[in-house]
Amino acid sequence: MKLWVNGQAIEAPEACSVSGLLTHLNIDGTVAVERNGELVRRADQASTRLSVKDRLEIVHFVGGG
Amino acid sequence: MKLWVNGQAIEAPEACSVSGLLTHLNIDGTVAVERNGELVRRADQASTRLSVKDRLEIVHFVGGG
Amino acid sequence: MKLWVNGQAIEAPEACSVSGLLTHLNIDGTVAVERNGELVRRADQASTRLSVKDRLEIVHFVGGG
Amino acid sequence: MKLWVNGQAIEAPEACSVSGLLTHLNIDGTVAVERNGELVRRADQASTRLSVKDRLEIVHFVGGG
Amino acid sequence: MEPLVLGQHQFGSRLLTGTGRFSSLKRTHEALAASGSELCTLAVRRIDLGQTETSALLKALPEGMHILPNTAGCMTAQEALRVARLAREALDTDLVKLEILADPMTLYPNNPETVRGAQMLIEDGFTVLPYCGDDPVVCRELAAIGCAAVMPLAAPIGSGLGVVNPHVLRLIIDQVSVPVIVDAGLGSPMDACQAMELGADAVLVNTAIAAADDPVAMAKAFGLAVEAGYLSFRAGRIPKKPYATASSPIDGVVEG
Amino acid sequence: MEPLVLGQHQFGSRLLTGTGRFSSLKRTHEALAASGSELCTLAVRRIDLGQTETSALLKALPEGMHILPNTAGCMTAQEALRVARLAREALDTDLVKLEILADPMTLYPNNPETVRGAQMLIEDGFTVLPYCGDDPVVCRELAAIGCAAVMPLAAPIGSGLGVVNPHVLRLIIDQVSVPVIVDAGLGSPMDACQAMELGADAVLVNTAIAAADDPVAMAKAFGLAVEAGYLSFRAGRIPKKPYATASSPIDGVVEG
Amino acid sequence: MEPLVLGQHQFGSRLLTGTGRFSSLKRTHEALAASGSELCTLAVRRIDLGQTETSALLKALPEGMHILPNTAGCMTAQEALRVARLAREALDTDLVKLEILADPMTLYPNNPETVRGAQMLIEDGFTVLPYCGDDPVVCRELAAIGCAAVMPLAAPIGSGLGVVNPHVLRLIIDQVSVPVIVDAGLGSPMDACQAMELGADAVLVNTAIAAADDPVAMAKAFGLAVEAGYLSFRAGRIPKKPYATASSPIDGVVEG
Amino acid sequence: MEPLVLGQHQFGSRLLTGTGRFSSLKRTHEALAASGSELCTLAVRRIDLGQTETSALLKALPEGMHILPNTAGCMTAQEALRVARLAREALDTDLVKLEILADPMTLYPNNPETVRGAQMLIEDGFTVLPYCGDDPVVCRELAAIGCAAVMPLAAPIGSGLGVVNPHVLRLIIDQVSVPVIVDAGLGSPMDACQAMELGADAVLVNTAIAAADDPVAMAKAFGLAVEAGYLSFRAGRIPKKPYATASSPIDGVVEG
Repeated sequence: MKLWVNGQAIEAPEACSVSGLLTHLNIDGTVAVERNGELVRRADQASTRLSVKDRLEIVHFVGGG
Repeated sequence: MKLWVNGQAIEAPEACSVSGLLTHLNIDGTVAVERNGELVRRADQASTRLSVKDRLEIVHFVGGG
Repeated sequence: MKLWVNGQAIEAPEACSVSGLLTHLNIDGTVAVERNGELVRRADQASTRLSVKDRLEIVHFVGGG
Repeated sequence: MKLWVNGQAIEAPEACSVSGLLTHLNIDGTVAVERNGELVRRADQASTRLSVKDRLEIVHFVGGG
Repeated sequence: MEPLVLGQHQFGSRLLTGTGRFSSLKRTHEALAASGSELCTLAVRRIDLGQTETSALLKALPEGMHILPNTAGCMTAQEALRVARLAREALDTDLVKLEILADPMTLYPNNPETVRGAQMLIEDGFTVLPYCGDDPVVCRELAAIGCAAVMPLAAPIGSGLGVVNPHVLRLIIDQVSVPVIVDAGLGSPMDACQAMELGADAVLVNTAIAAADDPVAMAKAFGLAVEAGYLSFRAGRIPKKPYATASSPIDGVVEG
Repeated sequence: MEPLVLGQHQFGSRLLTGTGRFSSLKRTHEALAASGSELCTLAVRRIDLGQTETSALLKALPEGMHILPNTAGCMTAQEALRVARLAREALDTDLVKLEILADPMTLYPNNPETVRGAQMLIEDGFTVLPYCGDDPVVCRELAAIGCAAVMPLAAPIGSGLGVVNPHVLRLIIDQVSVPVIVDAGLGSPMDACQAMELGADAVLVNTAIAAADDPVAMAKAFGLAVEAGYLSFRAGRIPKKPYATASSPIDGVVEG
Repeated sequence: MEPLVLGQHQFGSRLLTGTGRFSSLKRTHEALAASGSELCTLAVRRIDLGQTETSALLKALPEGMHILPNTAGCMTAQEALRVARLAREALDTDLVKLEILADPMTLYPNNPETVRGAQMLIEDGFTVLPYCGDDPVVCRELAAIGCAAVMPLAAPIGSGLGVVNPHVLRLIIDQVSVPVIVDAGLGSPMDACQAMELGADAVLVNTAIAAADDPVAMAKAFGLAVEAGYLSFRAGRIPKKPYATASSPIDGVVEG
Repeated sequence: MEPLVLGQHQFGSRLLTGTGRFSSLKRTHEALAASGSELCTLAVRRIDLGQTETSALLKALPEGMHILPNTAGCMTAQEALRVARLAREALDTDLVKLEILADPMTLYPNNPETVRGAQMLIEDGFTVLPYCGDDPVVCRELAAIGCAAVMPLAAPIGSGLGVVNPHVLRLIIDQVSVPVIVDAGLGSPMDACQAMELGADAVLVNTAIAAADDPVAMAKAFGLAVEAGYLSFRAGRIPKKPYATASSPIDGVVEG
């Protein structure tokens, strides 16, 4: 199914969870995820199913002052 | 009648106007007057009748930075 | 005759005076003259005769701080 | 005999040496001595005999910047 | 000097003067006259009942002096509006120096309340000159909402410390489209000259004149220094260099 | 302003000007006239043979300008004496700015050689104004041997850094009995104003005027700033305080 | 040194470090280790899809380093809240450096929006360290609403100008009850030492370390300078005096 | 840090300490130990006859401390030679801090007499460290005649003003081939750090430690600050810029 991740359109497995999406995208470091503007708690990443056209923000940490 | 002028209680002639009050108080320089929190325009000073217990503020100009 | 003026060799009329040299060189502004390391007073410029190989310094005034 | 030490007149044993004077004055720390304006080397303190009215400077070290 | 333009008003001098803390009205008059200033601030205060003469200061001002009433003493936008209206009614001027302080100890301006006050006074028709912190964001906002100038402080009021932060003052001057009038904290004519050399459009001086040993001479000195700084900024100063450069020619020196 | 007294000479302006580095004689004339200066420095140089006009600069000076020849380019007292005598003979003045530099890179004065030179020139009858380091001991010695003034540097020649060490300048002013003329390194009118506010008797400015984008306006600005600083020093400035003091009255504010 | 207390957290070092602008993760690691810092800032950014390693920086931090995520890039309180929540979820920390800038050119903080943001984050349970202007009124307000510290700027971010306004910084330190952490604009260890000698509780340094020629040596130097300034402020420095006082005894000098 | 090399001697610390003005020998010991200094100055004075203990200070110095006797109190080169010889004889060291002052009020060095004294002491076999003015010409001359270092002042002795003229100090450091030890006038660790960041090889501190409220903590702070400044100078600081530069990345911000 089609999702928007960080402003880009991608294809993901149907009905995958947030955790599934991270695995699908090969992301395994320390990240945080927003779905449609709402924070997804880490404890809920496995149980949160995604729907077509969900907008996701996946962030990590970079150097800053 | 009793009026409050600049926080002080004073006696003024019954039903005197703002202009009358200024004359009564021997004030004749450049001043401005508020009556019960409302500015009294200069043009209206002669016609504005005061009532008992009116609160008046009479200000002038002093040195300032 | 040959003279050294400001480090340059020049030809001047035989036995000319300092004044004569200045005229010869078309110099007529405010200047001062040294002859062989000695200041020539202005009053003495007309009477001071030059000799062959005299070293002269002729200075004027330029912008400075 | 009378000596001048650091500007003061004192009495010292006749013909005593510089070392003797230091002992006489109970001085045993790190000091240096001048006799009549001349430095007395430490090696020479024992052998240097003093004479009447010799002027001595005895210095030590104090706090300074 | 080009005239200083504040809203609909123009002034020949770029030195604004305060009238507080002088030892007498005579001194006030003489000092203001010596300064060449054409615009001076006044404070609005309750008449002391029984006082025979009111606003004697107004009569003591030099001829041709214009008046800039301030809102000193106000801690809120609402109070400032009230005081500004009283001043406008009495003096027939739309000019007002908006001054809303945060506390009586530091006398620092309350910037957010000053922005609110400026909006209220502008809507009410005033030509607003707000005293404010030396904060470029605040100054930009005050200009954007329609103030006729901004008046950032050089240093705390009355401190005489001069321009304690020339970097931020330059930044403000670069970023703000309306005139910048440096207010508060100037201690001597050199400070005023510096502010003008940084590109300020004018300065406002009170304590440094009024509390000087000789206010009249000091007022004249400030007037000269402001003009010097105005000219200097426009004349393009030389750059600063860590090493020396000769001013007399290097060649042509007399030789032996 | 009281006149500046240098030996037997008196001057109405306390701004001395240099004449080097101007782009034209016309500019020199205009700038010096605008400055109000009454005393300007010149350098002595060999005539370039074949040059048609000599000392054209002299004719370009504003009316009433007095001349202070310098010994720029000299590295020894003996050379300075020689150059000073040439200048005196040509110009009929006993005034001389004694300048003996230590090296062509820093253009720092050679203080011990300057003291020697000053002694020689004073014995030869000159009114000597020595350019020197900002060293109170050197300045005291120069005054003690009979110099008509001392001319400590503000900063390296032509650097435009301003008064880099106000503490020592004040110390010099406190300790020296003859006039102190701050020379070299001033960059803008504010710097001149500062030097005068520290108590200097005069300043000498060259590069900061001549190399400004608009030398004429800058010259006028320096003239004003020097007068401002002169007046300010004598008018007794307010002390600097770390905290604020109100300029408007605290009492009598309008109340609700 | 006593520990630095920020809300429920304590830190042995009073040097906070930034992690931006380093040339490599290896350099980041080495410099942070050399600095002795125990708390470093990070920024929150979108993952670049296709990027193999995420948050590699986290693994590069020295052991024992705590993390202070920032809200850099946010222009509103709402955005800052959102970014802070993302950081908290990922990092299990309630600490956040609140940074809301007014514009991308000056990088000045938007003070009113920062106050709003601080209120929202505090209500949401964060330990908030707000980057703010050097405005005592703003700093007092931020402390009053419950910020765990205030972080006034020394100078514009990355400028390296040092403490451009020591007077106002001292005023803030005097008036604010929570720790004052000087943030932004420090250029060298001397600047950090100055901030601490003024009484700051800590400093945050990024560009001055990361962009130095040798970031590791510079990081160590900042660590030493912060400790020096901390000790110095508490050790009670000598007053400044315009004149000299001998350090060696005046009496007892050898005589002829 | 590389060792500080003074003639044939090497020292691990770049902080030289003075021993005057401490309240007790115990304090002297503790402070010098805390400073990490390996070289301290002493003054030579007449013994007070009847005094039981002489040179008690020597026993109070921390282990490993080397001694630098000074010639404080001398007004001529001849006196300085005499005092230096006394010190050498007693202490078995060729090191001497040459100090010839011009007057008891300013405590400014007499530079020409210092040059003469340095020549005499060098000929007599001393390793000479002369205290001198911040004059590049004098410093170059002292280095040229064979001094092992030059010790220009930061400010008047005991004033605590710090480096009042950083421009000339940098000039001296650029031009002098021997070590530059900044002596006199430093007020706080920040000043020492600044001197080292300007490129000084070492600093000498007395009053700022001895007269601090807590000399031991202050001594430690100076030791740290000197090392910080040493490292910083070599680590290549960032340039100063009038405008801001972001330390967090500009791209990749979370979007709505």
